[in-house]
Amino acid sequence: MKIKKLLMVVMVLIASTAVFANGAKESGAAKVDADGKVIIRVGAMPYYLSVPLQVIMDEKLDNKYGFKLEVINFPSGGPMAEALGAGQWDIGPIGAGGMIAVPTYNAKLIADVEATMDGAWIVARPDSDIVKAGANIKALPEVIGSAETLKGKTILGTIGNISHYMGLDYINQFGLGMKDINFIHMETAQVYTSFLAGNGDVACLGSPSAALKLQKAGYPVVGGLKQQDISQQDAILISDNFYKNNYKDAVNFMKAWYEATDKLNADFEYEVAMSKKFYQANGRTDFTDEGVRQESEFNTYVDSSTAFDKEVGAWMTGLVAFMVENGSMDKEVLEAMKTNVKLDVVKDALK
Amino acid sequence: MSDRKEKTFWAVVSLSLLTIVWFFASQMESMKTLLPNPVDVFKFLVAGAISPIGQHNIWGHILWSLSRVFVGYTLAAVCGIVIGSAMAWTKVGEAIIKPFYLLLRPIPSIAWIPLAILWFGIDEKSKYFIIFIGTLLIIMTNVYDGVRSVDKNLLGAARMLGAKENQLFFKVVLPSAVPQIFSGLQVGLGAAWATMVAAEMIRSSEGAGWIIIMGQNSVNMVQIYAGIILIGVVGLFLVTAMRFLEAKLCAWNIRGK
Amino acid sequence: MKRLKINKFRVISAVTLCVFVLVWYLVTAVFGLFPKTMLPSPDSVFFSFIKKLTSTVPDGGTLFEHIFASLVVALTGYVIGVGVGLPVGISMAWFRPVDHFVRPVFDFLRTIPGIAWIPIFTVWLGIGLSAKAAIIFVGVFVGTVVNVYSGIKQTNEVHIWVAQIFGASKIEILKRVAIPSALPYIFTGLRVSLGMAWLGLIAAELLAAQKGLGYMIQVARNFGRSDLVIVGMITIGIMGALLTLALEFVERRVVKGI
Amino acid sequence: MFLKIDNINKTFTSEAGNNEVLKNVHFDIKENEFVVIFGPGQCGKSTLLNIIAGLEKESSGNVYLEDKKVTKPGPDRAVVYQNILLFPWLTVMGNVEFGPKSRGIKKSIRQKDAQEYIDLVGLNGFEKSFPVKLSGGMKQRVGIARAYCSKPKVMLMDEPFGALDAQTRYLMQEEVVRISAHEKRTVLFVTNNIEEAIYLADRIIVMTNCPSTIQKEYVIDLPRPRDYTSEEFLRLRQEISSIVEFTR
Repeated sequence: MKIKKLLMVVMVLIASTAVFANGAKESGAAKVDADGKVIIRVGAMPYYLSVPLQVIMDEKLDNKYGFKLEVINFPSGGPMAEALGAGQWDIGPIGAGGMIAVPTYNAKLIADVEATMDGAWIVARPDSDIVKAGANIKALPEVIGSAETLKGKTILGTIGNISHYMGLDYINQFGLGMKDINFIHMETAQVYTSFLAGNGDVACLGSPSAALKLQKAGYPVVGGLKQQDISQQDAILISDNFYKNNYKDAVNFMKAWYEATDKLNADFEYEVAMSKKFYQANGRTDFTDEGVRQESEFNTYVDSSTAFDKEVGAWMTGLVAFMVENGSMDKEVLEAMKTNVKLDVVKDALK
Repeated sequence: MSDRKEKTFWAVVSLSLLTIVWFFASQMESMKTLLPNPVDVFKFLVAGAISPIGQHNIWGHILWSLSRVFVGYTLAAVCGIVIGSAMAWTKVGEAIIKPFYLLLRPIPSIAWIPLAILWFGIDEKSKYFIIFIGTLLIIMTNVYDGVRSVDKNLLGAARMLGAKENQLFFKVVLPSAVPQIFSGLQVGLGAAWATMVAAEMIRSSEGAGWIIIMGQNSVNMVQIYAGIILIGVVGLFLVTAMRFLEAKLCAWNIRGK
Repeated sequence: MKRLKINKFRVISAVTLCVFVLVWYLVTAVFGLFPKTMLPSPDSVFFSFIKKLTSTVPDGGTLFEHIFASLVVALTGYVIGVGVGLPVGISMAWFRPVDHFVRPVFDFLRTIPGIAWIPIFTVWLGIGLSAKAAIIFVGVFVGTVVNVYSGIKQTNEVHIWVAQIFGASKIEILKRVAIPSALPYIFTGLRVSLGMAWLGLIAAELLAAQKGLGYMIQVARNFGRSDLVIVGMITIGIMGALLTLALEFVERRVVKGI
Repeated sequence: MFLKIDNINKTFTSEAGNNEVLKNVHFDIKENEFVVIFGPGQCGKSTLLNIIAGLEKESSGNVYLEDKKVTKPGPDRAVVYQNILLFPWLTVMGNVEFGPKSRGIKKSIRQKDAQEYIDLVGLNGFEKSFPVKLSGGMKQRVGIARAYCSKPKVMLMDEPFGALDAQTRYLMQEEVVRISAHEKRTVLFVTNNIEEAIYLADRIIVMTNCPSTIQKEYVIDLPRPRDYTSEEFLRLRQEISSIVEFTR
């Protein structure tokens, strides 16, 4: 009887360690492919911020700069940040989801993606009193609504991503806080379906394509990152492990990245064509020609000439500071933001 | 044979009746936004059968989903039977496994998504894990009940005929638990197929669940309904195939259909 | 001798749990095989569990508020699901025409998971309690109908013949013979459906939420707080087990004779 | 002495109180003797049989088979139950060869053996069918064939025909006489049917009601095959039933 019991306990021990061990993070330097080129796993999302990757692939810039590009696609920032924590990709452009990757997974922020970015908007119902209240903030003429009309209203958004930041900044403009309104959390796609189906008074939309569609469907834009002068700047993050072990390859990647952004900024039609090609290849069925053209008009990439115009990572740090103040993240996180913004990779890339 | 013919006849009658009701409902003004026209949905499905939605046509999507269900399900079936019987047959096994079982049983498989990503990454492995963990607990329950409800007299008869203690499990307990195990496999398969949609919420660029999620991203109600019908039809097919298999393998069972 | 035996197995269970936590602790805190975010150590999970009892970071609610909100959603869906499932299950098993028409649709809908209904229920029922309860309803309804259907079908023919000889109508036989004899199955159905109600919780809270265990896990995930994710999962596990035990307690009290 | 039942007592203890079933049961059985344990109602006979088979523990006293104490079930004592207890997932052949198979006897030998007993009980041609497809009488024949096939020293038959209809019961009684003539074996046959007892037995042990003990023994030396209507058969039947107190 004794041996049987011992056997059972040992079995449980092995089983549980096996389960944990199986998932151990792949640490160590990046893998190398057949002809000796380093494979760089680049995280991406089928949106504006990742279009330069399509240029790198088409123009074979990865071969030119001595690395092999492998694109790993994500539906949104949340899973993409988690995957960085799990060591699934090395470097890549990410949006608000990056705010947790830098402090929590010790990822490094090395560059900003866009010089100006629009498309993340807040919309309301055309006949609502919010819209009738009109613009009431001198400094922000495009921000519509008022404290009285917004108090107690239902706001749809996703806690933990850009829509949450944008939504709360919007009501802060009128001196309102989380307690004064009814913030309902759901995934981005669900925000869109629920609002269209007549639920909620205001919808905060992080994804540009959904915002564009609602605007075209006649829902007036009452706020947004650009309108509230907190224009989003997605950032290029690099995993702690890749930064330590493959610094040289990161520099090569950034060289290819800037050559791609230079080409995109230089030719508007080329940018529209590349965007459409990238979205189609990654299974998006919801974009329209006109939508992509509008998107390329609003936004411009940071390219080799404008790399150091603005303070790199300023927007991301502002976002994290907001989350700390709002009680969603702890204070030490701010510290990590300061130390993890690294400019050396870009400096070497543009030498 | 007539029973199965009768069943399919009634299935056709009632499902077509449902579609007709759906058709008239979708014409009514008030229901316009709520319900897409079934004709569009079936057109979408037919179109999807030929030209691709995203990277595959619907057969490709179904195959992708079935591949995930197949791997996760077979793993869960094997482990479920082994762990379930260990839990039911040996007192020590029960003492060790039962606490984990009671704690994990009520946890829905979607709750595992965050950990699945962190442990198994974002590709197929994490989907297999989600389907595995969801199905394992269901199969384990049935195996546990099946092994536990073996007729003690049969054990007496086997002992009387000279079977030794260690032979009893494989010679008497397991065979007599087969009907219960099979019903567990059947329910498990239904659950595995349903969990697959959760698994495809992690990150997928193909699969029946992906069609619905993509439909939701672009608020294409026709695509959402098409996805649901696809999952329902394939799910129904899987369960009936399993029932057919059971009738074949459990011919000796009094409960045979 | 009997009393000692039970304790012995309780001890083994306790030992196994401690060994598991020890292995977990060794693998995470001591050897540091896994980064904190990938697999938090048991002590960090425990401390954030204690902290979460009072603090509202990051999702704006304490653990108790989340548990309460989840219970409300799950139990509403459960009550409606059983309330509709019982009559449908009974009539499906007892009246042939109902079986012919309802069963194929039921078998078709059975394999469709709660999540797939999210977009549809959002459009039909909005984003309030009714929509979330509807997601729970789907699972509970299936669980109840399946068990009640097999319960009524198991009624012993002999009892039916005897009742027929005494001139009882089909409805009376149902009331006085079929349902009483199906009671154990009906209770199994109630127990299974309660499990299903709880299993549907996360899907329901994916539709929309301000409070709830599923919501807590989602937000924790967005903030990379895998310790809170594990706290949420363990709480769901414990609450689910408690719910089943509570129902078993009620069942023992009510089903005395059978 | 071949099989010795030495002062067996059995009391079932439960929350509802103690229920004494067997009180100092004491008798011996010679080898290859067909002994019938006869008594009214359902009290103690099956328990005694289960104790001999080793499936039940006696409260006190001992059972010796060839002077060896009996403690747990074994192939030397085969049991045929009233509710037959065939393995539903095994075919007729599978059931009959179960005993030898568990004892690791080579396939060819045990299947030849099993076939012999299947033919003996008249089920030739049904080797491949499942129990669910057989009638009550046929299932009982498989039970008997299965018991014989495990080569027991003692055949313990616990009211094997209790659940059969009258015609099949008479038929099975003749079968048992025919088989036990062919397969010389010690048999302990429990029944509450007086005609069955007289028809089958070399010796009848009559037991009292609860708590049952030995009331009387009768040696039956009528020639075989016995005739239910013969005048000697009816006299014996009258005498035995007069001494047995049937519970009103």
